[in-house]
Amino acid sequence: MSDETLTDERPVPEQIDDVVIRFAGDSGDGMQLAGTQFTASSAMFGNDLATLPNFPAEIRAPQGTIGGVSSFQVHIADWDILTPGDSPDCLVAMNPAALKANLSDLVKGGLLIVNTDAFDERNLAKAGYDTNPLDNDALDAYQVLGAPMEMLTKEAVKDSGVKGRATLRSKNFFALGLMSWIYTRPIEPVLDWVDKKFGTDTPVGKANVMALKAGYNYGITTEAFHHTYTIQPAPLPAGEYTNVVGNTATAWGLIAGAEQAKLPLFIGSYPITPATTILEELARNKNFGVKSFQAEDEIAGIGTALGAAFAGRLAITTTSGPGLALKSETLSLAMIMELPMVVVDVQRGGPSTGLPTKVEQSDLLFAMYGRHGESPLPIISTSTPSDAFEVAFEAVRIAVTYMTPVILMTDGYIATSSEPWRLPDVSALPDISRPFASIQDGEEFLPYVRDPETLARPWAIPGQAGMEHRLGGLEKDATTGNVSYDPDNHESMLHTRARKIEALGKSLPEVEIFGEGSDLVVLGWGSTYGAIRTAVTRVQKTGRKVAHVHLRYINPLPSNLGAVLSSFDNVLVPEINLGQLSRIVRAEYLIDTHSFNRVLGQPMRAREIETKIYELLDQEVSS
Amino acid sequence: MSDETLTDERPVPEQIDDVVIRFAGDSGDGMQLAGTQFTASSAMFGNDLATLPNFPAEIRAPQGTIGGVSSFQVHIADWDILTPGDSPDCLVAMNPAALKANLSDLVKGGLLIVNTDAFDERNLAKAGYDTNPLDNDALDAYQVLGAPMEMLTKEAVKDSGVKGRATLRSKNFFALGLMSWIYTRPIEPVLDWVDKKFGTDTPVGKANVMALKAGYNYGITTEAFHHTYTIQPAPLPAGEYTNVVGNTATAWGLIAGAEQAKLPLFIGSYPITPATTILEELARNKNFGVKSFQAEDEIAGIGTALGAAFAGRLAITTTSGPGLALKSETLSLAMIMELPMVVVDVQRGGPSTGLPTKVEQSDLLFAMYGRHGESPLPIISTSTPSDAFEVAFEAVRIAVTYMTPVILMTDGYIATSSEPWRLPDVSALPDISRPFASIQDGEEFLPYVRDPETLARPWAIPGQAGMEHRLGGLEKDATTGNVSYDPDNHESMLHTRARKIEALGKSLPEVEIFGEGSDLVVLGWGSTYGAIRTAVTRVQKTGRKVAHVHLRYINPLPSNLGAVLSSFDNVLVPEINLGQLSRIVRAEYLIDTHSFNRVLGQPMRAREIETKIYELLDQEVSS
Amino acid sequence: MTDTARYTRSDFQTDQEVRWCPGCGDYTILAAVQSFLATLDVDREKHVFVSGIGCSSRFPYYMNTYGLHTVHGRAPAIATGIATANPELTVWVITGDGDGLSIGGNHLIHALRRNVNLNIIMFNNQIYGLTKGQYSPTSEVGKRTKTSPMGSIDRPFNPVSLALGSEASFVARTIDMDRNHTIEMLDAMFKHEGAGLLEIYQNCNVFNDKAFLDLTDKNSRDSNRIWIRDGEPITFGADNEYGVVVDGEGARVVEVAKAGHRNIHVHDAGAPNPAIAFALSRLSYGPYGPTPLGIFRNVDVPSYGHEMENQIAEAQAAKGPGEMAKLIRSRGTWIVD
Amino acid sequence: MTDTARYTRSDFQTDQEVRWCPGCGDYTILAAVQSFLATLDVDREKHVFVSGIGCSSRFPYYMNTYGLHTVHGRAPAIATGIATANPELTVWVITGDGDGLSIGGNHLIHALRRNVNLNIIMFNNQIYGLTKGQYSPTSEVGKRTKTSPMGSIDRPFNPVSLALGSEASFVARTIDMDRNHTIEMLDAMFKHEGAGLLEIYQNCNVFNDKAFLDLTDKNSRDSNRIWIRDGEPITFGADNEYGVVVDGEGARVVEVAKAGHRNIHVHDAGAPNPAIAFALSRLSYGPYGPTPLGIFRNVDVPSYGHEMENQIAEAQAAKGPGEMAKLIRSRGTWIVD
Ligand SMILES: Cc1ncc(C[n+]2csc(CCOP(=O)(O)OP(=O)(O)O)c2C)c(N)n1
Ligand SMILES: Cc1ncc(C[n+]2csc(CCOP(=O)(O)OP(=O)(O)O)c2C)c(N)n1
Ligand code: SF4
Ligand code: SF4
Ligand SMILES: [Mg+2]
Ligand SMILES: [Mg+2]
Repeated sequence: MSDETLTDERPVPEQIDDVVIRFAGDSGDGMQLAGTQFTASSAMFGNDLATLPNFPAEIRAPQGTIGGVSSFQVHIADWDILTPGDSPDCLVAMNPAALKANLSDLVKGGLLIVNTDAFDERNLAKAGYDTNPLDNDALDAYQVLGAPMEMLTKEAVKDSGVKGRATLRSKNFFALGLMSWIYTRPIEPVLDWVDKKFGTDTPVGKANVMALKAGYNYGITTEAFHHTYTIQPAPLPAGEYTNVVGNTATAWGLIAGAEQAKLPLFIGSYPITPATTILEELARNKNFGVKSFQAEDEIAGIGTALGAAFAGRLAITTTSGPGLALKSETLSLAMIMELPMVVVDVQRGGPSTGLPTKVEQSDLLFAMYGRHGESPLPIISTSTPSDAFEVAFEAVRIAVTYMTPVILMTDGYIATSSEPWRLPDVSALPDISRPFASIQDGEEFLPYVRDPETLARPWAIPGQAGMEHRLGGLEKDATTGNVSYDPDNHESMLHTRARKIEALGKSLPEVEIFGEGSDLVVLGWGSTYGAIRTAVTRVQKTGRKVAHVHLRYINPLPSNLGAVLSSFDNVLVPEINLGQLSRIVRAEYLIDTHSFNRVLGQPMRAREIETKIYELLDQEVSS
Repeated sequence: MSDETLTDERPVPEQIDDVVIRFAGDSGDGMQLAGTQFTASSAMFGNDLATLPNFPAEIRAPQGTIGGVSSFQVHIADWDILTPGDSPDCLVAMNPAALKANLSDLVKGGLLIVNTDAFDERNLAKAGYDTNPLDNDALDAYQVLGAPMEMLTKEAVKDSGVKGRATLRSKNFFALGLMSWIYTRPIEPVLDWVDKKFGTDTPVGKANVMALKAGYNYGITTEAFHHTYTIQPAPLPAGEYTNVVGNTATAWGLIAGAEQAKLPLFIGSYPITPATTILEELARNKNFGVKSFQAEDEIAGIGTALGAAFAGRLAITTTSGPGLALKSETLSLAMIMELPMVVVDVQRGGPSTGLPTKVEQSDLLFAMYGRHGESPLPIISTSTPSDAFEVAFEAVRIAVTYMTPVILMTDGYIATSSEPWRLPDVSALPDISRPFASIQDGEEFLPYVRDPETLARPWAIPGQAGMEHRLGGLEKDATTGNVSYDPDNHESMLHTRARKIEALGKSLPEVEIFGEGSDLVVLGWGSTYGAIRTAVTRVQKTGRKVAHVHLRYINPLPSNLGAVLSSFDNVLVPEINLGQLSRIVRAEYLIDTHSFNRVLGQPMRAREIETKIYELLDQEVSS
Repeated sequence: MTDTARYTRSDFQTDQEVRWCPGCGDYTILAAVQSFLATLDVDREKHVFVSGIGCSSRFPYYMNTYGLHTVHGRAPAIATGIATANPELTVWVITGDGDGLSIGGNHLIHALRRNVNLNIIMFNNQIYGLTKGQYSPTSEVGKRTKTSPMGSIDRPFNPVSLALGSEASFVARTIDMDRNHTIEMLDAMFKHEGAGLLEIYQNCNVFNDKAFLDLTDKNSRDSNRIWIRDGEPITFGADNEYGVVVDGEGARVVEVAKAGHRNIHVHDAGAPNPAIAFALSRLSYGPYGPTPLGIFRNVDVPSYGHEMENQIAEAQAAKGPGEMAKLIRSRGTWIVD
Repeated sequence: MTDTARYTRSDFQTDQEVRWCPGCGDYTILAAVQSFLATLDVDREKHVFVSGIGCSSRFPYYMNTYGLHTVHGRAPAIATGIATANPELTVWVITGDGDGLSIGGNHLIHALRRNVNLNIIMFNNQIYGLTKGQYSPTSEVGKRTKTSPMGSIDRPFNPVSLALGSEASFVARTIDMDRNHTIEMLDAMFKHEGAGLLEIYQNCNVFNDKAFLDLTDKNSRDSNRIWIRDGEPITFGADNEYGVVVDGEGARVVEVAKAGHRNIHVHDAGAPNPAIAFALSRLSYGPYGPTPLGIFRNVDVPSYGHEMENQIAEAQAAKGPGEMAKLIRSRGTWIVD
C-alpha cells in the first residue's frame, strides 16, 4: 500500500460546530484506544474537546454481551466546550451488543456506523436480538452506514506478519481510520503513536498502520462515506496544550505541590478503581524523588503516609469510597496530630462495592463527617480533569500551611476523562514551603504553640536535635502537646481545631457568580461543572437570568457564599447523589434549596439541568 | 468486736431531701467499690438515685497524683431524681490529690471528710500542695471532718489474718462504714455482699467487715460525727427494683430482644472502653444460647456478626468511636445486603483516642453519615441506664422487622452509671419475631422482593432448600438481587433504601412534649436527658413556660418533630459535642436552633442548662 | 464420594454469566469445585460460599448454593461468623492472593489459628487481576507492574509457610491445570475438621501469563512438581529420580540414586509438630523450580464452631436454660410498695 | 557499644510520669531500652519510637526521643512510613500481644516480609492489660477471663513461628526479668539490617500474674530456659544436662548424656533456610516447660528503605532529576497561537 492512497480526494466536507461521537464495542475490541487516538488527533488539530470513557466492572465481561460493552465518547468542537455531550451525534457500533446498549442515546437522525461482520446469529442472540436490526426497520430513524470491518481488516493486514485471529485485533484501527476520514481528522498523530508504542517495523505496528490506512481509504473509495464533516480549530487562548486525563493531572499537581513545598513526596496507597492510576503515575516518576509505597491495605496506606508526614515528607494517600472508610480512624489521628497530608478520594458509585467503575458524588457527607468525635478537616474538590492539577496543588498548599490533612474530592468521571489543558508556566508556581520548626539553644520546644494567623503548629521532624517530642491520639495539652485529661483543655482544643478551619476560610477567595439577576442560581461542586455551566449558558442565551456558582472549597465554605445564595430567590443544587451539598448548605444557611439528583453512574447531563432550570423559572413566574 | 456496738445510739438525724456524695481517692483505694456499695444500700433503703463513676484512662496511674484520682459520685433522694447531681454536697477525700482534684466541685459549706493519715509530705508534694491544706485556712469554706483512717483501719483488722500493707486495702470499707453512719444507711447489704464475694471467714472478708464496722462505730463514738442525716425512701412507683448499670441493661435488652425475636444471639466484638462490658455481660450468659465471639479486631467483629446474620442469627456488634470507624465499610455492606444487625456505639471522648474513659456525644454525625455512598441506617439512642434495656430491645425489633442494621447510640456515662430500674414483666414483652422466607414448590426465590409496608426483603438462610441465593456489595437488581449495572435500577435502589427508613418513620411514635407554652423548647437526645429534665423542671417551678422534647429516634426523626419545634420561638439544643443534632435539625427543618455545647468529658450539668434557658428567655423578653 | 450421586455438576451452576477473561484459570477451578460438590452427599443448601473482592472472588455468583460476595479481604471473618453461628453448614471461603494475603491477611491467619470450620481456597495468580495488574504479596521480587515500574522490592509471602506459622491444621497446594489433583485436595480439605487452606496456583493469562510455567510446561513439569503424599516417600521426576531428604538443615532435593532410597523422607501429613511440613514448604520460594504440591499438614483439632456449641451446652447443663426473669434479678432487687 | 558513652540513661527519660501499675514488667523493659540506647553512638534525635494502643504502647511517652503513640494495631504500618521516608532514622516499634497480633497482625507480618528497617519489640503478657483483662491471641486455651468466662477456645499464636512464617529476617525472644539478655537481644536487633522482631515475655501482675513462672521461678527456670546462641550447641539446665536435637521429625529436648553430645544441634541463626529456626520455635507452645530464648534467626537481607532509595537513585541516573516542565509535556502537546 503506497502513501499516495492517502492523498485526500475529499469532496468538500460539511463544516459543523461540534460533534459528539461514541465508539462502542466489546471490552476486547479496543474502543478505549480508538477513542483516545481520535481524541489525540482532534486535540492536535486544535479542537476543544471533552471525553467520557465507560467500561464494565469486570476485567473482561463475557464477549458479545451487553455486560461486556465498552465505550468511549468524545465531544469535539470549534468552541469552548465543557462536557462530553449528552447524546452522541455519531455512534460506532462494533457488534450487536454495542448497538443495543447505546442506540437509545444516539440522537434521532444521527450517524450510525456499524461493523456488519459482527451481526451474525451468535452475536445477535448474545445481545438479545431476535432479528437482525440491520435487516428490518429498527434503525430507520438513523443514517446507517455499514462496513464489513473484520473482513476488510483481515485483508488489509495480511502482509503484516500478524496471523490468524490476531489479525482481527486491528479492527479498531480500521474504524479509527474510517472515522478520521469522515470527520477530516489527521492520521499522522496516530501513526506517530503506533511508531512509539510498537515501532512501525513490528508485525503489530505494521498491522495497525495498515488497518488504519485501510479504514481511511475505505472512506475515500466508498461513495456511501462521501458526506464528510469538518470542525474548525477552537479559538482557544494562545498557548501550549496537552490533552490531560484527570487522574494524571491530579498526580502532576501533587508532584508540583511537593516541588514547590520543597518536600519529597511520599505516597502510601492501596490500589482501588478509579483511584489506582494516580498511584501508578506517581510510581512512574521516581526521578522526582517520589517514594511510592503499595501498602497491604488502605489503613496501611494512610498509616505509612502519616509516618512519612511525621518524618517531614509530603504525605499523600489516594483511594475511593470503600478505602476512605478504612482510613477513617487514622485520618482522625492525623487530624489530632496536626500533620500535613493530602487524602484523595476518587468517588465512585456506592454504597458498598456499588458500581465501582462509575461516577458518583456520594462521599461528600462522609468526607465531612466520616470520623468519630469532633474531627473537622478541609475539603476541596476539582471540577474538571485539568482543574485537578490546580486543585491538587492547592490541597498541598493548605496541608502544609495549616498543618492538617486535607481531603481532595474528585470522581470517576474526572479521573478517567480528558480535556485540552493549556500548560501553566510551572516556573512561576508559587513557593508554598513552610520552614520546619527551629528553636534557640536551651529553649523548650512546644509542639502545640500555634501561628497566630493560621493556627498551624510547628513541624519538627526526627533528626532535628533538641526538639524531640511525642505525638499521640489522646487529647493533648494546648502548648506542650503532652497527654492532658483536663476538661477545659479538652473543650478548648476542640474549639481550636474548629477555628483552624475557620482561619483557613478567611484566607480563601470568595465565590464568583457566573451570570446575573436574582431569580435562580445553580450551585454545584465537582464534576457537574461542565454540565451546569453548559445548561446555564444555554438558558442565558435565551435571555433569561440565571447564574452559576461552583464550589472548589467545601469545608470551609467560602465566606460570601451565604450572602450570595441568599440574594437569589431559588437555589438549585444538582448533584450525582441524593442531595449532600444541599444538606450542608441548608444546615449552614437555612436556605431552602432545590435538590436535583440524578444518580445513574453517569455524568450529569446539561439537558436535564436545563429542563430543571426552566421548570423552576416557570414555576416562579406562574406562582 | 461484738455486734452490739452497732446498736444505733444515734442522735435524731437531720432529715434531708437529697444529697450528692462523692468518694474520691487514688485509683488503688477502692473508691468505685465504696461508692457502689453505698449506692446499693441506698437502693435497698428505697431512695431514688443516680451515679457517676469517673476513673483515669490508665489502669493505674501513678499513685498519689492528680492523674491517678478515681472517684464515684452518687445522688440519693426521697424524690424522683434524674442526674448524679452537678456538685457534691459531701466529698470524701482519701488523699491530698483527691482533695485537690475535687474540692472546687464541692458546694460551699459542704461536708468534707478526709483521711488525715494520707496528708503527709510525700503525698502533699505529689498532689502539688506546698503546705498542708488541713493546717491552714484553705478549707475554711467547708465543714471539715478528719479521721486517721489508715491507722484506725490497721488497728481494726489486726485479727483478720490480713497482714502488713495489705491491711490498708480495707480502708475504703472504713470510709464506707463512716459514711453509712453519717447518712443513716443500713450496712447489712454490704455485709451480704462481702459474704458472697469473699466469704466472711476468709481473711479478706473478715478484714472488710471489721473495717466497715469500725468506720460505723467511729461515727458513733466520735462526737464530731454526731450531726447525721437521713433521706427518706423515695415515693417510687410500686414494684420490684434493681439498681442497673447502663451497659448491663443494654446487654439484657439485647438478650430479651433475641428471645422475643426467637433468634439465637451472636455477638462479634472487639474489646474497647467503654463498650467492653456489654460483650463481657453477654459472654456470661451462654445459657441463653448466646454465642460471644471476641474477634481479632472491629472489622472482624462486624464481619462475624454479618456472617451470623446471613446464617439467621440475631447479630450484634458493640464498640466505641474508633471501632465504629473501622466498621464503616462492612456496615455499608450490611446495609446493601439488607441483613438485620444491631451495632452499639458507646460514645466516648474523641477525636482519635481522645478521652477514652469519658463521656461525649460526638459520634452522631458519624453514625448518620459515616459510610461512603448513599447508605442510610436507622439510629436510635438511649437516655438513661435503665432506658437502655428498652432501647436495645427496640433496636432488635427494628433490625428484624425492617431487615436492616440499626445503630444504637449510648455513651460512656450511661454505660457505667446506674439507677433504680423497676423491673418489667418480661413475660409480657411483645413477640417481635419475623418468619424466615418460604416458597412454594417450584417457585423462584426472589431475595429482593419487598414487604409493601415495611419494604423489608425476605430472609432466607443457609440450610433452607430451594432458596439458595447470593448476596453481594455490588448494586443489585430490584427483585432478583443479582448484580445489576443498570443505571435506572441503581437510582431506584438508592431511593428504595432511603424509603425503607421513611417506612420505619411512619410506624414510630410521635415525640411528646414535656411542658407547655411556645417560648422555648429544649431539644435533647441521649444521656443529657436527666440534666435537661431537671433544668426544665426547675425553671417550670418558677412559673416560666419552657418545654422539653427528648429524642429516642434520630434517623428517621419523629414525624411530628418539625411541627413541634416550629411551634416554639426558641429551640435550645444542649449537647456534649459541638452541635451535631443541631446541625441535623437545621438541615431538616431550617430552624435556627440555639446550640449549647459543653464538652468536658463529663455529663451535662442541669445548672448550666438552667442558666442557658434563663438567658434565652430573658433575651426574648428584652428584645 | 458416593457412586449414586444425588447431584450433577449442573445442579451447582447458576444462571449468571461467568465473567472471567477467556482462558483464565478460574474456569477450571470453578468446574472442579462444581464437579466435586456433585459427588458429595451434602445437601446443596448447606453449602455457603463466601468471598472478598477480586476476579476470583466473583466465584460465589456462579455457585448455585448460598453465597456472599463481600468486601475486600474480609471473607474469612464473615465466614467465621457463618461457621460458628451454624456449624452444620459447610462453609467455603474463596479468596485471592491480594484479597487473602494483602488486605485480608489478618483474618486469614486468625481463622487458621482458631481452627474455624472453614474450607479456604486461595487462588494465587501472583497478581491483582481485577484492578488490572499490580503486584501482589506473592509476586516475585523484581516484578515489573504498573505500580512497580522498576521492579517490586517486596519479598513475597510463601502462603504455605505463613499458614503453618499461623497454626493451621490443614494446608495443601495444587494447580489449576490439574483437575484431578484439585479435586483430591478439595476432598481432603472437606473431610478435615476445622480450618483448611488450599492454595491453588491459578494462571491469569491477561496480567501474569505463564507465571507457573515451570510447573505446567510439558518439558519442565515432571522435574518440578514435587508430589507430596501422606505416608509415601517424597520422590518425583519422570522416573522418580529425584527425592527429598530432611535433616538438621531443613529439607532439600537430592538425586535418589545418590542419596539412597532409605534416606528419602517419608511424608507424614498428620505429624502433630508442623516443623517438617514447614521445612517442606521451604523447598521452593514460589512456583519456580521444584515445588511441592499436595497436603503439607492434616491434623485433627476440634473445630471452633463445635467448641463454641459445647460451651453453650455446658452452660445450659450447669445453669439451666436462660430465663429472662431471673437474669434481670441477678444483681439483687428490692420491693417498693 | 562504645565505652565513652555520649549519653546516660537519664538522657532518654522524659518528664512524663510513668503510668504503669507498680510491679509491671514494663518498667524493667523501659529501663533496659533506655540504658541500651545510652550506650549507642546514635544521635538521640535519630531514634523514633512508634506504638499502638495498650499499656505497653504508652512506652514512647517515656522515651526522650521522637515518638508516636498511634492507634490500635497500626504502629508497624506507621513506622514503615517513617522508616522508608527516611532510612537514616532508627525506628522502634513498641507493641503488645493484642496490639501487634490481634488487630495489628497484618501490618506486622507485612513489615516483616518486606524487611522494613524497623526494630519491633512485642511485649507479650498474654493478656489485654489496658482494657482490663481479656484474653489475647497468645493466651493459652482454657484461659478464663471476662470475655472467656468458661475458658478461651482460641488456639494461640506462637509469635516466633508466625514471624518465621512471615519471612522475618530477624526473630528473637527474651524475658522482662533478664535485663542483660534483653539488652543483648536489643543490641543484636539494632545491628541487624531490616525488620527485626523481639518478643519479650512481660509480666502483667494485675491481670495475668505469674504467666511466665516456669521461666522465672527459681526452682524451675534453669530447666526451662533453653538458651539458643548462634554457633553453639543448644544445651540447658543447671548443668547443661539437657540439649536439643533436630532430625526428620523436628526439634526435641533430650538428655545430653543419653543422646550424646555430638548429636546436639548447633544453632545457626544465620542459616538462609528458616526451617530449623521454625523447628526450634516449636519446642514449646508458649512459656510452659522448656522454652527457647535467644535469637532464632538473623540473616542479612537488604532493607526496604534502602531498596526504595536505590530505585530513586537509579531513576534519577537514568532519566535525570525530575523536571515539572518536561513532565507536563510528556503526553504530547500542541500550540494554539
Ligand atoms: C477496600 C477495597 N480496597 C481495594 C479494592 C480494590 N481491589 C479490588 S480486587 C483487588 C485485588 C484483587 O487481587 P486478588 O485478590 O489477587 O484477586 P484476583 O483479581 O487476582 O483474582 C483490589 C485491590 C476494593 N475493592 N476494596
Ligand atoms: C480501634 C480500637 N479498638 C480497641 C481499642 C481498645 N484497646 C486498647 S488497648 C487494647 C488491647 C491491648 O492489649 P495489648 O496490646 O496486649 O497491650 P497491653 O495492655 O497488654 O500491654 C484494646 C483492645 C482501641 N483503643 N482502639
Ligand atoms: S484478569 Fe486475570 S485473573 Fe482476572 S479474569 Fe482475567 S485472566 Fe482471570
Ligand atoms: S494492667 Fe498489667 S500490663 Fe498494664 S500496667 Fe498494669 S501490670 Fe502492666
Ligand atoms: Mg490475584
Ligand atoms: Mg498484652
